[in-house]
Amino acid sequence: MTLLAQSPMSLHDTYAAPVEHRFNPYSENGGTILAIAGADFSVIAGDTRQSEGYSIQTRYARKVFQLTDNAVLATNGFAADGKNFVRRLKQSLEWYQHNHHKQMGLKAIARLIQTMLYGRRFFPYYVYNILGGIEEDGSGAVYSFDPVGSYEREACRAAGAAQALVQPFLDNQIYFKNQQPEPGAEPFVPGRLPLSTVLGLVVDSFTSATERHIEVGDGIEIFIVMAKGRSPESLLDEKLGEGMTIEEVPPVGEGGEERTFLLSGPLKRD
Amino acid sequence: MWGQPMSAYDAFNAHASFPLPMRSAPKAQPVSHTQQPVVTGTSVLGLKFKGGVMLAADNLASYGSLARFRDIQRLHPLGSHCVMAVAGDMADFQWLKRDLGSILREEEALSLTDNHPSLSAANIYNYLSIIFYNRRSKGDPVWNTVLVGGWDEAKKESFLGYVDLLGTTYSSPTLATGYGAHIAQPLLREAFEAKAGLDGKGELPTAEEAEKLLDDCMKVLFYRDARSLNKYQIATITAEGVKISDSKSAKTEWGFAEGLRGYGAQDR
Amino acid sequence: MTNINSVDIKHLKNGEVNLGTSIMAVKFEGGVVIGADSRTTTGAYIANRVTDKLTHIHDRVYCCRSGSAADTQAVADIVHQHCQIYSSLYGTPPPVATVTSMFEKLCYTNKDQLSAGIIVAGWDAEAGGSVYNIPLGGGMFQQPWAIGGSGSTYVYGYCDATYQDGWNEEETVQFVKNTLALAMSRDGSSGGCIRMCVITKDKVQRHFIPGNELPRFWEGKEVVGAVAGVTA
Amino acid sequence: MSSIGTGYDLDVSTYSPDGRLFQIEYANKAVEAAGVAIGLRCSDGVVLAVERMLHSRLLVKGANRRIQSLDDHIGMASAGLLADAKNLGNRGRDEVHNYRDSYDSPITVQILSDRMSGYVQAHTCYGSSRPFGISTLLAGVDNTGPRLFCIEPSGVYYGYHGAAVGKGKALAKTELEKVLAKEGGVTCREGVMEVARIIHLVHDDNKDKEFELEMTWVCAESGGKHKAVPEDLLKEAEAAARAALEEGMEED
Amino acid sequence: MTVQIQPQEEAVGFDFSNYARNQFLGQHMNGLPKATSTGTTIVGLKFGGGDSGEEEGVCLGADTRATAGDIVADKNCEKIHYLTPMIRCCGAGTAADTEFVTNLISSNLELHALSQGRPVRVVTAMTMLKQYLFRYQGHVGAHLVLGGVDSTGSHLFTIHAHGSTDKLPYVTMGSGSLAAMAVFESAYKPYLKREEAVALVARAIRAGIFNDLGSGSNVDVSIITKAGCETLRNYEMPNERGVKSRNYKFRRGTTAWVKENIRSLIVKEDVKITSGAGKEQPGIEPHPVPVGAGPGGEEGMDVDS
Amino acid sequence: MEYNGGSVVAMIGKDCVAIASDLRLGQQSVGVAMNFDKVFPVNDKLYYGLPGLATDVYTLREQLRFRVNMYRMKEEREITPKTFTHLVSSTLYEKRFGPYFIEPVVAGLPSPTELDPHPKPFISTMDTIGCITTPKDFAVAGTASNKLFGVAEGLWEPDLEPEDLFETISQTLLNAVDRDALSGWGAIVHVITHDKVITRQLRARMD
Repeated sequence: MTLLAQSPMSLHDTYAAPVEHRFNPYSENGGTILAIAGADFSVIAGDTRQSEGYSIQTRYARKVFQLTDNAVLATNGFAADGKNFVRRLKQSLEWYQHNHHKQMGLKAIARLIQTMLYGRRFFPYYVYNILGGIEEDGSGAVYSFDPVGSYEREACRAAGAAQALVQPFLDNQIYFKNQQPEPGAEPFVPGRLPLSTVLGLVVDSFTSATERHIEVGDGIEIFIVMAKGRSPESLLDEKLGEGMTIEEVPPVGEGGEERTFLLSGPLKRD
Repeated sequence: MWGQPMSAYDAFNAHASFPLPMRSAPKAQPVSHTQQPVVTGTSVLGLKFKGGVMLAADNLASYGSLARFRDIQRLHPLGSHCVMAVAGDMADFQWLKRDLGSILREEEALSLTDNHPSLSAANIYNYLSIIFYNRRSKGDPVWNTVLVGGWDEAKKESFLGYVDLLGTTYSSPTLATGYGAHIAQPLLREAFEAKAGLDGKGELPTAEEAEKLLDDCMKVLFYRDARSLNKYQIATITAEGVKISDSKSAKTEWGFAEGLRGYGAQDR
Repeated sequence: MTNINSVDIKHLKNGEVNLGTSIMAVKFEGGVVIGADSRTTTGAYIANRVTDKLTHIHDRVYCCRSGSAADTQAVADIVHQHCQIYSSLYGTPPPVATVTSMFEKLCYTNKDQLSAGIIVAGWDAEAGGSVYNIPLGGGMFQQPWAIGGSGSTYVYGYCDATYQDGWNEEETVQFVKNTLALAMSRDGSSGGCIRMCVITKDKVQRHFIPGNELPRFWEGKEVVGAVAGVTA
Repeated sequence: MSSIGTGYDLDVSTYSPDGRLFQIEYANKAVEAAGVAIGLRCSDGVVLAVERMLHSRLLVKGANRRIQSLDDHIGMASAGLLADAKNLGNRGRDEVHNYRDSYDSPITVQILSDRMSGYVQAHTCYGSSRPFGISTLLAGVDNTGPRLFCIEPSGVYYGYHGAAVGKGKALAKTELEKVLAKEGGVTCREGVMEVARIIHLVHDDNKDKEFELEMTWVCAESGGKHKAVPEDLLKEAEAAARAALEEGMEED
Repeated sequence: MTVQIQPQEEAVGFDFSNYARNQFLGQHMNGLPKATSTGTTIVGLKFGGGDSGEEEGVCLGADTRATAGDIVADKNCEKIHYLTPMIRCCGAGTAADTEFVTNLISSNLELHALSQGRPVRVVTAMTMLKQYLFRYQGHVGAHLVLGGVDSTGSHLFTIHAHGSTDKLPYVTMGSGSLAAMAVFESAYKPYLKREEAVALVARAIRAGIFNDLGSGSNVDVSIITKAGCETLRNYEMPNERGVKSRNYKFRRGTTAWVKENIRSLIVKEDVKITSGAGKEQPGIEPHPVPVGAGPGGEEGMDVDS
Repeated sequence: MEYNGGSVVAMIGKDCVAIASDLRLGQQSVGVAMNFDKVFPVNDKLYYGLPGLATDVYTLREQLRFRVNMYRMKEEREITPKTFTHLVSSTLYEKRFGPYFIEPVVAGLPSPTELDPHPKPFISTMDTIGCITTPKDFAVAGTASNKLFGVAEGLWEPDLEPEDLFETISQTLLNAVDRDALSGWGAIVHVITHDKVITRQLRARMD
């Protein structure tokens, strides 16, 4: 008789070639980001968990960064690349301000990001970027990028670990995809939802992603950039969710025109 | 004016001391770098407490599974208010010590004439993260994971940061590398959150509590990590400066196992 | 430097539990002393820090296991069963040599699928105390003393230099204890506490040395601390 | 200066017929015009001091220091062109770094002096370069004990028990000799008092502007590191120096 | 002497018929589909006896998250499996394997108990499990914590997928085992009281839930003593989802559809009152009986017809 | 799984369940057919969907039809959703080391019995080797499963009436498959209530 009933071992190749210890310069640190544009505001959000494998590295690592008074960048993917990319980008923006005595416009920042990303075409920054802010014409805008710099202006975008979970939900709730308009309703224009609706959707997107994606959770940070002239009253009056706090982010430049707010709150920690 | 036979610099370059030697020039064949660490240290831990921060590391440098050097200090003071705790390749650790030492010495030397503030833990941490990220981008990583702990006298608050061979960085009130991230971190977080609350805004653990917690974690790591040693040190960084303890051992418990027999039905 | 461990890690199946191990058996006048550390690892994680690697096979026969935990347990269980059959069929306890041959047969015929290094030791009426070593390939070697497992590579020199014929029980126990402590302090895959067992005609006596009471040898210099910003 | 106008002083690579390098001598003049710098090798360490002229009332107090650190345990004081001193200091720190990089141990004051003097000398060999307009005191405590060296503009360097360069160095040297004549030498604390006194003594109140006394030391009290002399000790030394001066005047 | 090795051949077995095909497909697509795994924290702890003054017993614990890759496949699954009335088994690893292995062994134990006429021992369950798993050389990916009480006392084992077992007073398994073990190593004492044991087990599971991404949701606990087994399903629920900020009920008619087919399940039969076969009755409409309704009716619906 | 593409979702409502699938049959990235229904009835109030490798869809469907019919003949009663789930599960686990590339979804309304006069609506799903999950809200499977999880987690609300459930499951499926290259090309929804089964073919993007 034999020791083993059958030998599935011979089927599986357990004695594969010796493990080669090649240095892998990339890692994947989980988390999710999204941004939604409104008529005169833009909302950019990210969770605060940074993980590797099955471990939570930290429950609070920022993924969303204020660049100028009217631009906020969310970055996701390999955290070290993200941090260094943002650092380089901020340096460029500072040089621009010194050279031109004004902050770079949103559109120009978007192109700058593309250039910087494509510059590393053959050793890419492993980061997914979403840029949100106010255009020079005062409208809210969202630009999304792939790791090597392909970009596009959109009304909303999700990226990161739970992109697959969040994006179709936003398609449905922001673009009203697959929904028949109510009889006699106005024709639908994307990117015109009221702020309260958008904030509700952002929070629900993240709580849903937290439920179903293991790498999403711990905390949420929502940046809201408001065009000049828009009153923040509606935001400050907003009934915040449980544990949510809101604060105004001080301007990078001289300020006084666009205003940026940071809404932060807890997410599940399991 | 006739041509100079050699430049002023070359003339006095008997021991090629200047300019400082750079990394090897590009070669015909691809440069191969260290592809794995050799003599290694296992996990290190860090924890913020009321008035400072503590780091812990054992004294072992392993060579594969061989416990090769059992008297290695892996906590390294950097200036008066900063310590780094290093896991991973010990050769790279020694290089780091030299490199940071020269930076600090240079800063120290200049501080007499320029009277500028010395490097803070945050400065050193940032410097390390840039070194690590740049080296990983060259495909020649520094095979270390480093915790930097420090006290910022200006802000009156403690500093604790993590950086690894990929240049990945993060901060948290409790940190641990390697097996420590799996074994010690749950205990550290649990105890920290119990005291300071989930948001960490409450009262931080006291120095005594912090040290006891680290002792406990080092004990558990010794129980469960096959590359660890029950001989470790704790560094405490407060406003007063840096204090690195003598090596000590945790009290371990084995008595419950005396009556255990076999792995199944055996009872003899 | 091809092999740090005597047990080749690649030989183990992925994720398998490994008895990194230092094991030992020494013969003396009237019996044998067997001993082992208590560490079981998966990778560098210690899955069990108080393992009992001294496995009862029959009244006066034990084995020390090293290699894959699953393989050695399966083999030991099977031999244990055969020994029970043997003793009930023939009315006498199986001699150590017979038990060893059962181990040898299993280990040799299945050597491609097993990673098991086993030391069999015990006492029987014909031979008195005897020690057999069955290393990885399934060979069988009778020895006055045997060491095995990954930790053993670090203490061959010590054993060669120290071992003498004609020791009594107490001296033999001391030798086993010291050897294992030395192996455990150098081999990361060995550690925990020391379990020993003295097998003679009259008794099977267990000895247990807890991890905090192991014999201590040179462990490197004391590391002293420093205060306030000393850049060494 | 009989040589002026002979044409042999136009560049440093030309000797005069009597074997002199006028440019180097001119450099020495630059040194002599500067505030005095004094180094004293004591039994347990070294002390450096400079008389820092305040050529304008608008200058920030305590700034524009003339003593630099080269390594943890080595300091450098100079008399002459401050800009040249800064350059030489940078070179010194590079040498220190280079030495430690190669040998992983701190450089000795002797070796550093040798390397720096080579650099200074190299600036005396080419027509295109100007010799350093400074005399430099290098002081430190290394594994051979307290050491003090002085590098001249020509690149030559000597070891000293006490050294003074700059304006009034002659008087300072005489005073130093008296101090060093003491049986068993002086300790650093005593040295600080003495050197402060000498600087005040040398300073010509009538001719010169106001000055600040700048002092550093390397001794057990500074942890074997090159550090500024503690504030209180410096004040004490200055007070004592002034008192001694008054006393001296009365005697006169 | 022929050494008989295998106690028995298992009558049932797996069907490898698709194996070669799947390997081929796997090479031509991006890998084979991943099975649901229970990333999992599972633990076991012996308590009672000694100076505790309480009956000795075993306490088992598990989280309730099942994952498929990085997606949570089940937020509240049960990982403490029934083996016999006095034996429970926590499973980690490939979810289907733990489920089926414990089911199979549970059946065999039941048969064993019937044939022996007495409750089975925990070691019997352990031996059956380890022999089964050893036979499949780790390919049946079940990592188990086995605990129970029998005539010889309380017992606790771990069984690894390759078939090795450990006997210990406190054990953990799964991806969160390190976190849970850290809790045990720092707080375990022999002879805990039942209440303390349950609290410690819950704390160990929480360590897994909050530190290991493979574990999550709720804490399940089982306590087995001579008196019987008490299972506390969802003993702690530290991760309930809050209320959503918006309601997502759609207006009816939001979705456009092109074809509809309503199959009524109400079998109607109108009884037509006649005074004679086939005679028309004034005022009564004839109703056809629906075709294809009910069991055995028309199979499927052809949407294209 | 990725060879032919396709996705299925099931949801629980108030005294009703719904199950829906896309209609695409592909050969990797190439679409082949747009009438490949993946949802089949077992009996009046029990449906199941088989997203996965098309050849296994047929094989498994036939095998299940055989086994359900055998069950029906032996037991002389209709199979309940729960029993059917276990039947599917063990059928899959038989091929543990050479699995069918199918992740079945089951949705059914159990009929009232004496023991259980008010049975709850039942849905379940399995992985390729038969690990059962029985959610209280929704079950998803197929190439768009991640997307379905995300949308369903956002859109699903408790206690939806059949018509509302139809809207929710339809919106969930349509928006999820629109973001999946391997699913789509039409969709079909079955809403099962106690007195009728509403089957609707949806208007959907055909790209």
